Amino acid sequence: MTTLSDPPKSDFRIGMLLSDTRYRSYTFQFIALMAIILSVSYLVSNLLANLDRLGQDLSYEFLGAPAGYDINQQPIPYNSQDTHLRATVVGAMNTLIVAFLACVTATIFGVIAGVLRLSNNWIISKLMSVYVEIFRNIPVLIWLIIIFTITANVFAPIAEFRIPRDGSDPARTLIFGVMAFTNQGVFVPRLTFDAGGMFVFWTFIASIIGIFVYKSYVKKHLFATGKELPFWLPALAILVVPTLVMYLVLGRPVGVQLPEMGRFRFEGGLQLRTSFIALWFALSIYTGAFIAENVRAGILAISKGQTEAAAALGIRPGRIMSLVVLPQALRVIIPPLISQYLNITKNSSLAIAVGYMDLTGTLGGITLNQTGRAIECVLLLMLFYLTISLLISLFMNWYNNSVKLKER
Amino acid sequence: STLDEVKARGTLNCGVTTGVPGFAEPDANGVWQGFDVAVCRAVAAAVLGDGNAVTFVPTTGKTRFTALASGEIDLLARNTTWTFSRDTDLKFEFVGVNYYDGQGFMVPKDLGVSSATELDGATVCIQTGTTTELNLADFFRSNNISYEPVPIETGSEAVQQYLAGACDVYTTDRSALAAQRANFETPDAHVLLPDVVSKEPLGPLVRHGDNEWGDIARWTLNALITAEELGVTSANLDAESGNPEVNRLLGREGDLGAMIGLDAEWAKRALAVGGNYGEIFASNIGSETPIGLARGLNAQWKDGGLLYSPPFR
Amino acid sequence: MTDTAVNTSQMQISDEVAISIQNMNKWYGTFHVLRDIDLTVQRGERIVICGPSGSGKSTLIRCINALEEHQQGSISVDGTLLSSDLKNIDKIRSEVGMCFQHFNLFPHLTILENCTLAPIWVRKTPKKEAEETAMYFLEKVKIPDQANKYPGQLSGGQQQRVAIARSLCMRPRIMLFDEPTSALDPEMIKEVLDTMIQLAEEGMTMLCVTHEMGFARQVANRVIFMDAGQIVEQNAPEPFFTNPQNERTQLFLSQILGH
Amino acid sequence: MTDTAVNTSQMQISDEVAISIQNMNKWYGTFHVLRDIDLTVQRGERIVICGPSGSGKSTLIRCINALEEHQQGSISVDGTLLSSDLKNIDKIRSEVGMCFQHFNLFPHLTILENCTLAPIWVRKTPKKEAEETAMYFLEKVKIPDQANKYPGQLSGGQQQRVAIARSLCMRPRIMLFDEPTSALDPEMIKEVLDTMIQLAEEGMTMLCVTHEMGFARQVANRVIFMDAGQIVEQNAPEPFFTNPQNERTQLFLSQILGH
Amino acid sequence: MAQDHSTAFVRTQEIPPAPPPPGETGAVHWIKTNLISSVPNAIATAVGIYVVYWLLSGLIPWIVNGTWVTNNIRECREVLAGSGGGCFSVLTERYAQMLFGFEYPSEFYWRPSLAFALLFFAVPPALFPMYLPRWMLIATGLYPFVAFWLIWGGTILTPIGALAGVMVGYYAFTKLDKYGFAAALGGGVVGAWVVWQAFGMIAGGMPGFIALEAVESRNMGGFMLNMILGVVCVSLSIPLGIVLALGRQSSMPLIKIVCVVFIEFVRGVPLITLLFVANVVLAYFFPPDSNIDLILRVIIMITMFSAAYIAEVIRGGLAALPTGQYEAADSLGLNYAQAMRLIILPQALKISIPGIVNVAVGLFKDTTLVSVISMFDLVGMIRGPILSSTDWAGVYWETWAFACILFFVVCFGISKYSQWLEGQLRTDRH
Ligand SMILES: Nc1ncnc2c1ncn2[C@@H]1O[C@H](COP(=O)(O)OP(=O)(O)OP(=O)(O)O)[C@@H](O)[C@H]1O
Ligand SMILES: Nc1ncnc2c1ncn2[C@@H]1O[C@H](COP(=O)(O)OP(=O)(O)OP(=O)(O)O)[C@@H](O)[C@H]1O
Ligand SMILES: NC(=O)CC[C@H](N)C(=O)O
Ligand SMILES: [Mg+2]
Ligand SMILES: [Mg+2]
Repeated sequence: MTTLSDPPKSDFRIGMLLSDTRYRSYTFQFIALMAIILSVSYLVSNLLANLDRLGQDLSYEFLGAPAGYDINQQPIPYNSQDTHLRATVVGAMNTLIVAFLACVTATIFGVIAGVLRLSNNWIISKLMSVYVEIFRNIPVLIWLIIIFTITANVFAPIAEFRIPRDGSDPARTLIFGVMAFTNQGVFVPRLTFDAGGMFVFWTFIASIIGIFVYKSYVKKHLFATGKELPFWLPALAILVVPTLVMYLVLGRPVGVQLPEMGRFRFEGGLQLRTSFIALWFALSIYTGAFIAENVRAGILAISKGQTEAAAALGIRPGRIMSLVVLPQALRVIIPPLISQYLNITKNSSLAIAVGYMDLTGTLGGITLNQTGRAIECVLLLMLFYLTISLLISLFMNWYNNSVKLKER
Repeated sequence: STLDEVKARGTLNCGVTTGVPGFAEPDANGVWQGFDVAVCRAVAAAVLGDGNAVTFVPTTGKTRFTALASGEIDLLARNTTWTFSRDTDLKFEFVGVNYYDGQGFMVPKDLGVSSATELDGATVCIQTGTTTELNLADFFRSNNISYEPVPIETGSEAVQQYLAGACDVYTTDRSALAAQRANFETPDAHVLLPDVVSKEPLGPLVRHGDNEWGDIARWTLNALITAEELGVTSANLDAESGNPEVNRLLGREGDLGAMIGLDAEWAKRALAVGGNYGEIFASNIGSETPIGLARGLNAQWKDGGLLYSPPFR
Repeated sequence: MTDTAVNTSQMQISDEVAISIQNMNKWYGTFHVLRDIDLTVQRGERIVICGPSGSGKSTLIRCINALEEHQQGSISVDGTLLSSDLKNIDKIRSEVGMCFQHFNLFPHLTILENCTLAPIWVRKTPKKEAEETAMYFLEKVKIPDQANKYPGQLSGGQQQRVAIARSLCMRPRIMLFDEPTSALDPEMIKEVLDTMIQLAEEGMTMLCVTHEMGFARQVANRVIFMDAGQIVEQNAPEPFFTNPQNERTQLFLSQILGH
Repeated sequence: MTDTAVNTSQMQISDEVAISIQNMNKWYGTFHVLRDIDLTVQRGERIVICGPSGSGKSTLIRCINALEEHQQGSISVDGTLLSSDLKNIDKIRSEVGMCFQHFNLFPHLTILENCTLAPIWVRKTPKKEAEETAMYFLEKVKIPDQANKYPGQLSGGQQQRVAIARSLCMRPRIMLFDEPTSALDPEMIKEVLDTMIQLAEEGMTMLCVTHEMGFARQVANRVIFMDAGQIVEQNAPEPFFTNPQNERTQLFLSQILGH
Repeated sequence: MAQDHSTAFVRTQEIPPAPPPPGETGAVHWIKTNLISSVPNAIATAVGIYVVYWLLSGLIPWIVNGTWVTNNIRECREVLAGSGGGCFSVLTERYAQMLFGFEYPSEFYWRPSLAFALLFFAVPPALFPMYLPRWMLIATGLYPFVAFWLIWGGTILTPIGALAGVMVGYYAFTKLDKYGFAAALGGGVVGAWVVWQAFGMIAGGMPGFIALEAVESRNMGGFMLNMILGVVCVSLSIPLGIVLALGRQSSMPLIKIVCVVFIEFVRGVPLITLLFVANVVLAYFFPPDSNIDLILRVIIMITMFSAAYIAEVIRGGLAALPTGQYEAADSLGLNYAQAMRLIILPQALKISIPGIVNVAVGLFKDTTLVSVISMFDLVGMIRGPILSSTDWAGVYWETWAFACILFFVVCFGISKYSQWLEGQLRTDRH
């Protein structure tokens, strides 16, 4: 019948730029574009004028120059003769380390607090409310500093662990002979891997995967035969036995290195610096309060009817949790949870307040300062966080789409 | 130009530390006092005629250069070391040296350390964004010993951490170490190690590019030094003098002020605020004060020190 | 409705006791919800419970299923005494199926998964067998073709039928219904009631809270009227509707039959 | 309804053209919603549009009001050609009032404010005058006493009447209705239809999408049947209902008159 | 037959409700169900009680034995003599510094205090629109100008001029909105700008006209600085957020892209990096001789930051409106600007209030980050001048507890309000 053809063209008058809906939006966009170009070029011209006045230029060459400063926490080897770029990478890794760990612990805190807040024990639920309200309503920076202050002033001075010069016994020794809480950080044992150590390590990883495999086997078996196999005991065995066997077979290639007092501090072992602990803990406990709220809201969002229906079918409370409530609650909880992870990552930039050498401390701090390359450094810094945010948001969109409940 | 801006504004924006006793610190009434502050006041007096026409902007080791580069401050008098890269790459102009210093280490006495080379494995508090941070890395590397750096933003926080025992050693310019130790509850429990690991010529600086303004700052500082050399003190500013250089300095002969865009009495006003270099030194950080620094390198050249002002001619 | 099926209220019922409630009392805090409830249900009996809102109908049948605790008196189901003993509760719940007003299907599971969840995890039926049973009951409630959809994709009436099928998959000997049709649009009520009638015809013991008087007439052996936590009157449907004894029953009937 | 008022379909209509649509086509993306629509409406004519769901009825009347753009053909209202020229659009919108299925009252404004908003801001009528006009029309739709309530406090029927009054306050010469009664409970439909009949009696040009066939019989000069984006049949109500020509019309009428 | 069985009976009289059996009500019952209903529950109770005891046993002596009168930490320690009390004298001595910073002239403390007190008259009309008459919104509208004048001082002509500019701009906007949104916006901005220029000249000429002594921005500090940043940035970011949200909904691709990029960019980076921008980068983008001070640059960046978050909240509000509202406005002949101002925004903003309040609380907490770029807000004051002073070095708990209490009271209050408001909106008559 009819075919698609262009609408009749009316003659163009200049007034139509404003009065005609077809051209109007072009006019506005053009004006907007001009305004944007004008303001951007104004800013850029100011920038150039200022750079010119100060005799500076924009260049990233400084990234190749030796950094000259030391970083105390080095996930990859680094010394002061390495480049600023490497210092930047070290900082970025430190950011990711603390952000990742904080995400894990914040989730743990949050889930515990959120669930306990719903507990029928009055004291516990009230205590959790107090925790949530107090931590949510006081700036994270203050918590960070308070926790930093606690570690620096409440933990025992490391001097008390030192061997006095007269050779007498130190005032304090390692707790259980393995770890020490001091005002310079927490010292814990570290695993050392000999030649075959990696095999043991990978065996251990494989065992963890094995537990999940076993779990799905248990389910499959139940589905197939209606017999439920025991889970916890075999899981424990899977976790321990292969690793142990590997360890013994390979001739004990994994050792434990205990912290040992040197001249000034513990050597060997693993040192968790106060700045790291403060940042990690502050981010976890602060964000945990928010996550607790999300968890609580998620569980409350599952109507009582769901639990009752499951109970009426004879399902036991534990199973009701795992089969009915959690799968639904997670859909509600996970999106806000991911944005909390995003917040943790962004808030980890507060590291600078306690001297933890994350990206903000290296690139945005010392490098910026020693080189004076403010614009370049800040730009790079923003780019890094932006990339992480976008990745996390992409993941979140994907997740949201994949769990959307089917509706009519 | 900066001079016009400052005159139009009526106050001098001067960057100082966030607080180092004797060098720059607000007193109980909130009035800034100190050795670096005196330089600011002298410049303000020379330019504006009023030593109190200064807005002090506290800066940390990190923020100081951006504050100066962005024009937030006109002059930075903040125990800043004159280095090659700051002068050239960061595009600043050091107008002189008001304190010849070197980097040192402070440790608690009962740590039983007598030299910096014994510090292998120690935890060291440093201020980030300073030369001391870089010197420290160099020192330990060249001596092939390890250390654990604890980077900290401001001097006062570094002191807090040090006193809390969160670091074993605190390192910065020896002058600042001495000044801060003087404020300790028990100064005697801490010692400065004899090692001086760097040269730290500290002086005021301005932005590159405005040489007139740089000249004013440079010659105000020189005026303070020359005045001491010539025996001009805040007490005898009005006394007749037979020395032609004194008369030139105080504007009684010639017109040096006009050459830098100021009036004849500029130097006299600058000297009237806190006196000459020696007076400023003595009243803020000298041996009579709690800080108790000796003149040492900072004596006049005639007395075997390094202070040597070009002539006023 | 009455014309579509045989009137089941005349069907034979056994004299085995399915549920026996003796002198049961329940309080919420200080509020006395159920007072001195005495009720014996024979196997195969179909009982309709009605009464004004808040009279404790839901509470009563929820007590039978141990969804609520009672504080005094005894309830026993199929000879098992309902106590706080977990084993007894489990036993009773596996005997008794329940349908709720708001269906309470599990929205994250397909219809088939909804129906097989409990058989697999509680009864430990192999999955395959459980699915076959589920399909059998889904066919019975006439929606086998929806098995792989999610509850959100079905209409209210279909959801309620799934809920019934889900209960049946546990092969209960007694079914409790709590106003199964009151959240439904009028055109869907019929399909659910038809399903329930079919169940009744097969001889299932049923306790049903409902205000569908047509259903009561057609299906019930006995109608129980509750008010203020008490069983005020109980009788076979005919005498109950035509000749209520208690004045509150009369009032109530005049209201609900009025419109 | 037919008994409450005169049958207006016999009223005189002028031969001035109010709306003329020629060869109009519209696509949503590649979906051809309206095909070759030709329609001329005389001033004073009352047209009822009916047709199955998705046939493009709403789209058609939304095009007349420039709520949707058409891609081919021309629409002119009162001699003003509907183009993308803003001035024309404004002109047409001030000539044409529209009522929606869901009333679309502004919930944050009182009834009176709803009615005076456009006159004040578009027509620049002084507030006082606008309020007088508003009260006049509110009286006409018989709810002057609700003037200071908020829409949320009124029943659906009242809201729809307010929506009509709101349109009338702009003193349109043409009124468009898009299923004005289909979101209403049965008991409210009548009050709205009465209002519309009253409007019709006063000689308003009306285009009304509705399935109220009683209304169509009583009021319309012409009934238009649309299907799949086309005008399939148009005729005066009597012949349309009693003797539909097109087979799709027959089918449709048998369905909607069936229940 | 069905009637055969014997149980049928009919109650003839009502039995009165019996009192619940003992152990079903009262304190004992409460304890039984809430504290010791099972063994794990009882253990949890024990743990909970122990935690509470532990907290209180530290807290109570600290507060009860605390001293409020000494002059420095050494005196304080002598007075306390190991009693476990707190040195609250740091608060009595330094509270003014913590509240106002150390450079705000002490004789003018009454000015910010008054401004703060006035906040309680200015805010309720905006937050409780359903309970207070509309005209009280005038107080809200006037407040920023009054507060500005009180805190910064200077001639009264400055705030009057600013107010006049805003009013002229708004007037121009309403008059021009029949020509379209862009024209109205442009006209409003130009109108306001002209008035500001004019008043700028007048005020420049008469700096002493009804003047309070001027205080410079850099002298603002302490909790006052947090309040200023919070209040100023949130109020400024609401209009900006509205514009961004509308832009993001726009059908014009260019405008939409610009808004989306801006919003996502700002939301993707930590506030600290934006503060770095304010601190070290922004000055590069201003003309060489303009001397925009740090607090202003910080306000610019924080405003942009919160505007992006508020834009997202408002976008949610806009999305929640049915399209019918837009269509009804269109069909009545309202143009875009009118439809937005009269129909869409009033409803969208109302829905968005709880979200905006949440953003505001978060932002207020985040104002403490300015201490990282060496501004002396409450946190900066404590970390810097107070804890590093010889007198009070080492009194962490007291000072930080003070800071915590200040923030907690404000933030908790606001978030409780927001919860209340959410409930209110849910049960609204619509
Ligand atoms: N969890 C509870 N706590 C306190 N009171 C309750 C609780 N559940 C129900 N009630 C009260 O117990 C009484 C009986 O409730 P029930 O739900 O059994 O009534 P019902 O007869 O089913 O009414 P409806 O027809 O409205 O469903 C009501 O007054 C109700 O308010
Ligand atoms: N914005 C749109 N984008 C794409 N397709 C649309 C849009 N609006 C409507 N349609 C489609 O256009 C067709 C006609 O829609 P229209 O609303 O005009 O039908 P209708 O006759 O009014 O139906 P109903 O009786 O259900 O209101 C429908 O198939 C609809 O799906
Ligand atoms: N301690 C300081 O803040 C200054 C350290 C050193 N003099 C420098 O300029 O970098
Ligand atoms: Mg009920
Ligand atoms: Mg339609």
